[in-house]
Amino acid sequence: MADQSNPSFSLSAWLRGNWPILLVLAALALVPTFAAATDNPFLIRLFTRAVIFSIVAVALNFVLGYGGLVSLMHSGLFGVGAYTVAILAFHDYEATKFLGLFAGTDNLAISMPLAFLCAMGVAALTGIISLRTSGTYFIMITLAFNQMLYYFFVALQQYGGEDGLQVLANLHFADFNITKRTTFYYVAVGVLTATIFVFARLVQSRFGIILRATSQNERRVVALGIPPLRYKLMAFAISGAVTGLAGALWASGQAFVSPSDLSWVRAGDYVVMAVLGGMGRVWGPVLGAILFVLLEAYLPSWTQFWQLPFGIVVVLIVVYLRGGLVDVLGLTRSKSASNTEGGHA
Amino acid sequence: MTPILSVNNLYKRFSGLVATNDLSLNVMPGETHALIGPNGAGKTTLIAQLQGELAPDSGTISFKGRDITQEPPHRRSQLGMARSFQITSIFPQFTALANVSLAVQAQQGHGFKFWRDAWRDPALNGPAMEALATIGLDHRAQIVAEDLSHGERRQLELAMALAMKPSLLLLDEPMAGMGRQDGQRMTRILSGLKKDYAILIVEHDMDAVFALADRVSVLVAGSMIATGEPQSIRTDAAVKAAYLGHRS
Amino acid sequence: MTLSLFIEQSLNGVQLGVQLFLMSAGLTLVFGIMNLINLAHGSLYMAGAFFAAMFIKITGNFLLAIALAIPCTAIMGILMELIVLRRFYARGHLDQVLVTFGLILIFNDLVRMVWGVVPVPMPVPALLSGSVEIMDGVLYPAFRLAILSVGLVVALGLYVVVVHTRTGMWIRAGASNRPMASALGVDVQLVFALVFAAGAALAGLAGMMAGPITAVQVGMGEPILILALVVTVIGGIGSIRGAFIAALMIGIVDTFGRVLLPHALGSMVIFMLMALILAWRPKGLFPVHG
Amino acid sequence: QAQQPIKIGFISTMSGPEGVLGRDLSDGFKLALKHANNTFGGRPVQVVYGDDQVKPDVGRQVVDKMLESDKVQIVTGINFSNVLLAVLKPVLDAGAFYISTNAGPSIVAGRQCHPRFFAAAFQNDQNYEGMGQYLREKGYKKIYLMAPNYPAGKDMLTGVKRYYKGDVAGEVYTTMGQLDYSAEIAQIRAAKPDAVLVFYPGGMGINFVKQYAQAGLKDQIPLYAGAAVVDQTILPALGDAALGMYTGALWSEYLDNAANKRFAADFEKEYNRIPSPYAALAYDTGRMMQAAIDSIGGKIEDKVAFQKAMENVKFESVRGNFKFNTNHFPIQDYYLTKIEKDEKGRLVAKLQQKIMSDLTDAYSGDCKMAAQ
Amino acid sequence: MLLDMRNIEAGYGHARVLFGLSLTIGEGEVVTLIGRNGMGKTTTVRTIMGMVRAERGEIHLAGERIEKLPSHSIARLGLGLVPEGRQIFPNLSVRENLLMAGIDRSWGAERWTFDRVIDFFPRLGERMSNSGTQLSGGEQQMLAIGRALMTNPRLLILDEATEGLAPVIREEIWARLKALKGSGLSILVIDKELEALCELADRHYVVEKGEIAWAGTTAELMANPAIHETYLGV
Ligand SMILES: Nc1ncnc2c1ncn2[C@@H]1O[C@H](COP(=O)(O)OP(=O)(O)OP(=O)(O)O)[C@@H](O)[C@H]1O
Ligand SMILES: Nc1ncnc2c1ncn2[C@@H]1O[C@H](COP(=O)(O)OP(=O)(O)OP(=O)(O)O)[C@@H](O)[C@H]1O
Ligand SMILES: [Mg+2]
Ligand SMILES: [Mg+2]
Repeated sequence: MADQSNPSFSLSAWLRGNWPILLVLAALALVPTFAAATDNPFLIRLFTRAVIFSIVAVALNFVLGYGGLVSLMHSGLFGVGAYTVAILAFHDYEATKFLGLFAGTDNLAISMPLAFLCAMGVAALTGIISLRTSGTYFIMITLAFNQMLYYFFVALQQYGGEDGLQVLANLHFADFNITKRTTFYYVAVGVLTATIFVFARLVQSRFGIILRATSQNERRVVALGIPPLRYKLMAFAISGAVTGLAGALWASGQAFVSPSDLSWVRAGDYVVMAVLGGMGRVWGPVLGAILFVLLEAYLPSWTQFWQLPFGIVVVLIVVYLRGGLVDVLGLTRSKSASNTEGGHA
Repeated sequence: MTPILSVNNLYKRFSGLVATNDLSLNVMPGETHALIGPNGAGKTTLIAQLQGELAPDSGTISFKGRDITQEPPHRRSQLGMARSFQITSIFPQFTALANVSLAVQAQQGHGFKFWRDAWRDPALNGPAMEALATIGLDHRAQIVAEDLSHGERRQLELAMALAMKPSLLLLDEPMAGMGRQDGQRMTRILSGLKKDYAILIVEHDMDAVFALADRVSVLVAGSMIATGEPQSIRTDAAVKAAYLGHRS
Repeated sequence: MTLSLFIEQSLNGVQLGVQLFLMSAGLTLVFGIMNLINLAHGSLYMAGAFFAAMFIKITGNFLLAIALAIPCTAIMGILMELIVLRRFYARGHLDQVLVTFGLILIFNDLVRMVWGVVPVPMPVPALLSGSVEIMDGVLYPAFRLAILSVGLVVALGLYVVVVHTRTGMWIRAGASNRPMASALGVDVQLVFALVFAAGAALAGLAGMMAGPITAVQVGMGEPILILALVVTVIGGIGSIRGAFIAALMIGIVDTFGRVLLPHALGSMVIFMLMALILAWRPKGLFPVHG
Repeated sequence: QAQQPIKIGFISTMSGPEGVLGRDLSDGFKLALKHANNTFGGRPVQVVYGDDQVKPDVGRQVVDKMLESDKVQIVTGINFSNVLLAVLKPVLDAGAFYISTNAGPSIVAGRQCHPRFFAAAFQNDQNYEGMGQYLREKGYKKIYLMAPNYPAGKDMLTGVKRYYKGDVAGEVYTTMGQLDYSAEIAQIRAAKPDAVLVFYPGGMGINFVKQYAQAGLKDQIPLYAGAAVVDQTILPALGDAALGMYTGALWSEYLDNAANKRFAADFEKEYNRIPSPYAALAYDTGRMMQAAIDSIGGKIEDKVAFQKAMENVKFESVRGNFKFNTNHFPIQDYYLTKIEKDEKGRLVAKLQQKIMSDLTDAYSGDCKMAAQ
Repeated sequence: MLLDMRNIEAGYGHARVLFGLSLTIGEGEVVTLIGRNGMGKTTTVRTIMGMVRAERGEIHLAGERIEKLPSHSIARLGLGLVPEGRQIFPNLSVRENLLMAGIDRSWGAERWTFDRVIDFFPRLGERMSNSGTQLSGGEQQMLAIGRALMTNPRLLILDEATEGLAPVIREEIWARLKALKGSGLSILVIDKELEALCELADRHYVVEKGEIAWAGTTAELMANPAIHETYLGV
């Protein structure tokens, strides 16, 4: 996949420092086989959830771990993507027009890019305002925008309000039926792989470096002649767009969306996944998302008081693994190689 | 010859304190202009207004013949103005080399490149290494900036300003925190740069000031009380009393 | 809206604001001033209410119960600081968020184990159960007036301690540069532990005062935490004066927003206010330099 | 030869503030199993419990696991309509039955009714329809309605207005989970209605009723609630603030029938507390499943037979009078209760009178039940 | 002996900076640390203050072992630090920066009080309610010195304390330090103004790569130009 015209990004060099992601992706690819072997098709659904959350966590980490922007509106952006697909499908199913203007569609080849763009638009618009703040103020202003999006969708009675909206249309991607469980799972894993690769390159590009520099010392960036706002805005929009895409996948996979997908608690969960997994690596959040989803799914079946062990696991990880789960693998960026993403040192 | 930088009737007040008081100043191309004055006289405040971080209350600043009073800081840097900070301002988690590369990148002005690996880009690292070498910090290129000693960080600060290849360097106490040896070397480096750059330097190290400056201006309580050749300033009684003391 | 209704609603707004401040006071201390984001602050709030409810059941006396419950929450705070949070002052905000998120889960389940899932009773003390006629035909619950006065006292006390005492300076100095404060002879560890205990006690007190008018149940701390964070941020992190004014502002805007605006807007009004204020002043109303 | 167990997935809210609902629902259901010696139709019953955390997507995932890992045949237990709506499609698509212990959203009663969906408890509007009737009979000219802003809240108030025909002085929707109601209460005082009727389940009910009483309004303007608000899940916490309040009910522990007496007594013995309507309706659901499965000799794999058995189920309901309508929603009676203290000094909802008999829901006409 | 450091090894994380460094400061003595950038002067000072932990070696203050004590206890034993880079508390006003550090005690000499510090730096008096960040660089430096004096130390440690100060002020500070020395205060000073140091100090240590490369009295230093060339590059 490496870009031949540009020999200076070496995929093999990057992978030398990031090999565990290959194992993780390979393991993810084997899930359907394992599920079939153990006659437990639920595993595929569970991992579909983990993979979609991973995409969000990776996208969030781009602004969080590299841009220092703790966003609590990623669940809102996710919801924008999800509702875009669901509302278009709704109008297609009901054969009505959106705002009386244009017809809906059950073709994901149209609605997914739209979800991507809508989320990007919302991220960009809110970013113009929120990115003027920083630190905790940024956390809170994104929380505010998230709540506005949340109540916006709650207020849309036509689309089910608080009860949410079922996707009754048969979704398809152009001429392909991708909503079959295993196919859909591989699609999601494919999107995750592409997301990781794209962000891995982004963070090492000139653009990515400016973003990282801005998070360390914005004043100096300005003095160097770089206007930071537009870089942060671009990063936020990209992150939001990918999150919206994940939301679109979610709506197609679940065939159901509801405002609770936009709740700030879920936004907090994404942050937890990213930090838990490790923000020092582009793919670290994948580990966090998988662990999070597995704990959430299996702990409750062991004990009614499942939040207690969950909480203890989280606390222990933060206390003892400073770089998140990637720390277990000894892969926290060492100081002297901290700006190399492990590609070369 | 027209001045590269000209400041006219600049005013800046902080609640109850006039930090810049009807100040006018010219810097000629290729000139090294030193700005001295007691602590709290308003030197850093002036630099911040020139660079655009602070907005003046009134007055104008023009650079290369163009009124930049309203321009944002990044525009001024793009026009060729570079500043080094009195209180070290670097990117603590990047290596020394990466710090300087970023300055090179800013100067080249292609921030929206999303795909190329910038860490391996010789177009960035080459000039960056050069700037580090000029300052004498090349042997520490791969050290993360927060692990550098105070003096080394000061050197890095300067290397970043140089890497921007500016036409006007605003240096706020570049010698502060540098050891004697390094300070002297810095003086040599700066005098080597003199031909290519116009420099406005704020410095309390009088050896450096008198070795470098073509002209010296003295700022007291926000007002310019004297401007002139180094020699005439050194012997000015008012300046001695307000600033230099007896030893110098 | 008639004049007397307007006055009554304004009073409601102010009262809600002061109550919000009471909830935010501990957070302002620990997060605003000590710079530790403690999401489990809501858990301390919950613990305060549960302790007080328990002691009311045992002693039957509201004041006595509060006097017993405050030290209990303070001790809980100290233990939390000692065992876990102490290691996190020097860490980034994100690590703090994560660890205290874990603590929330732990505390919620512990409370569920001890007290069960059914909300527990917490009656208004008999002395304050009536209403006071504050003007012609306008009755106001006496307990709400009590909350109002406790909140004002706490606001004043906090202001004096933090802004005008040496301990206050030590807290702020320790928070901004811990090694330097230590090198000047301040036992930052001890000061912080005490401040944390005080923050916990204030959180608990807020929970106790809210108990008689709201449900004392598992998870009661989380919605409050969000409001308290909103207050702290609007006011400017670290500013007590800011937090107080922001709390009043939110109380009044929320009260009138709920009765005057269409519902879809009314539920968002606090968040719109916050977004507007931060868009206008990115560091809150009363930014603290630093 | 050992019989294959019948597998049931029981999912409701176990954690968080609403965990009390899941606890009562599952306790009631467990008591029904106990009374059935854990056998339905001669086969052992195996129940898998799950927690939806009031999040539709979590509920969805729990249900997927139950269907696909545990291979359950019946799903039940959900208390919130939005969670129910999120899981319904996968349950029914998988060929399993859904038998609701609690939520009964209107859409499933009407357009989207389904052969394998049964609402054993109620259609949401039913909780309030009787109250509308009562308020009308009582002769109130002007009432004030309040509910949280979500579809169930709207359903409830729709239910009231279907039977109450007088003036509505105010119809106020508040935010879910709202804590402070002083502003709304001041508005009520100013509007001077004859009566106030609210739908505030869970913690919101505690907040509202306490604050209403503290504002001194309780003695001036009577406060009513429909079924599923002021009950044993919050009464202990409410305390005297609730005394004297009238509330609607589809069931009361004071209903005089043998099944109910046995249930109320055994529940108190087993769990050491008075049962709530949640527990009672979940118990009823369990008993109903048992009766239906018994009648087909445990052959639940024959889905058509099981559906017919459910439609015509005969069992002794704790509600006394119970049968299914054509849309698989109940036809049942509606009662009025009053909050008083019992002989042990505990707050209870004492039965006052029957308000309506054979109450059906308003949506059955929209239901075109497809053949299976 | 007031302070006695023996064979100290210390560093940051895995990076060792000091390799068996030893030095002493006598009662009432003024001692300097000199050497090029990055050689370990500041690290030495931080180790004395307990801000960097000594991994090996001993530090004695007036006979008491202090290398394991927490910073604040060491400070309370009478060490006052003017740190490199000023380290003013930005969220405290000038007044508060001074007051927070005040320790009311005396080691024989006259006690420093808030008023005395303000007399010493009148400039600070004029900026009393400014917050730490609203000061000029030099004003911050004055504040850092004043703050250390407020602790009424018996050993004052100045790490580049004259950085960024105007020549007149520097001159005045050297004069004041001389007076303080006269009153019996011990001083450890790091500075680049060698002439001033030679006028003030009794003894000097040259730090090179974490070790003491040369030690001697002022007279010896003056008499040995080779030192300047090798270690200081003058
Ligand atoms: N943000 C501010 N608010 C209020 N006063 C300020 C602010 N910034 C600086 N000052 C004051 O303005 C005056 C000028 O400060 P400035 O930093 O320009 O001095 P300077 O000449 O650079 O001094 P030095 O040589 O000590 O660095 C000082 O007295 C300072 O206290
Ligand atoms: N916080 C730190 N983490 C890691 N290494 C550090 C740190 N601070 C300093 N160092 C390293 O320790 C060595 C000694 O630094 P130190 O600050 O003690 O030197 P110094 O003699 O005071 O120099 P200067 O004259 O520049 O202040 C340097 O190589 C520096 O890079
Ligand atoms: Mg300055
Ligand atoms: Mg140093």
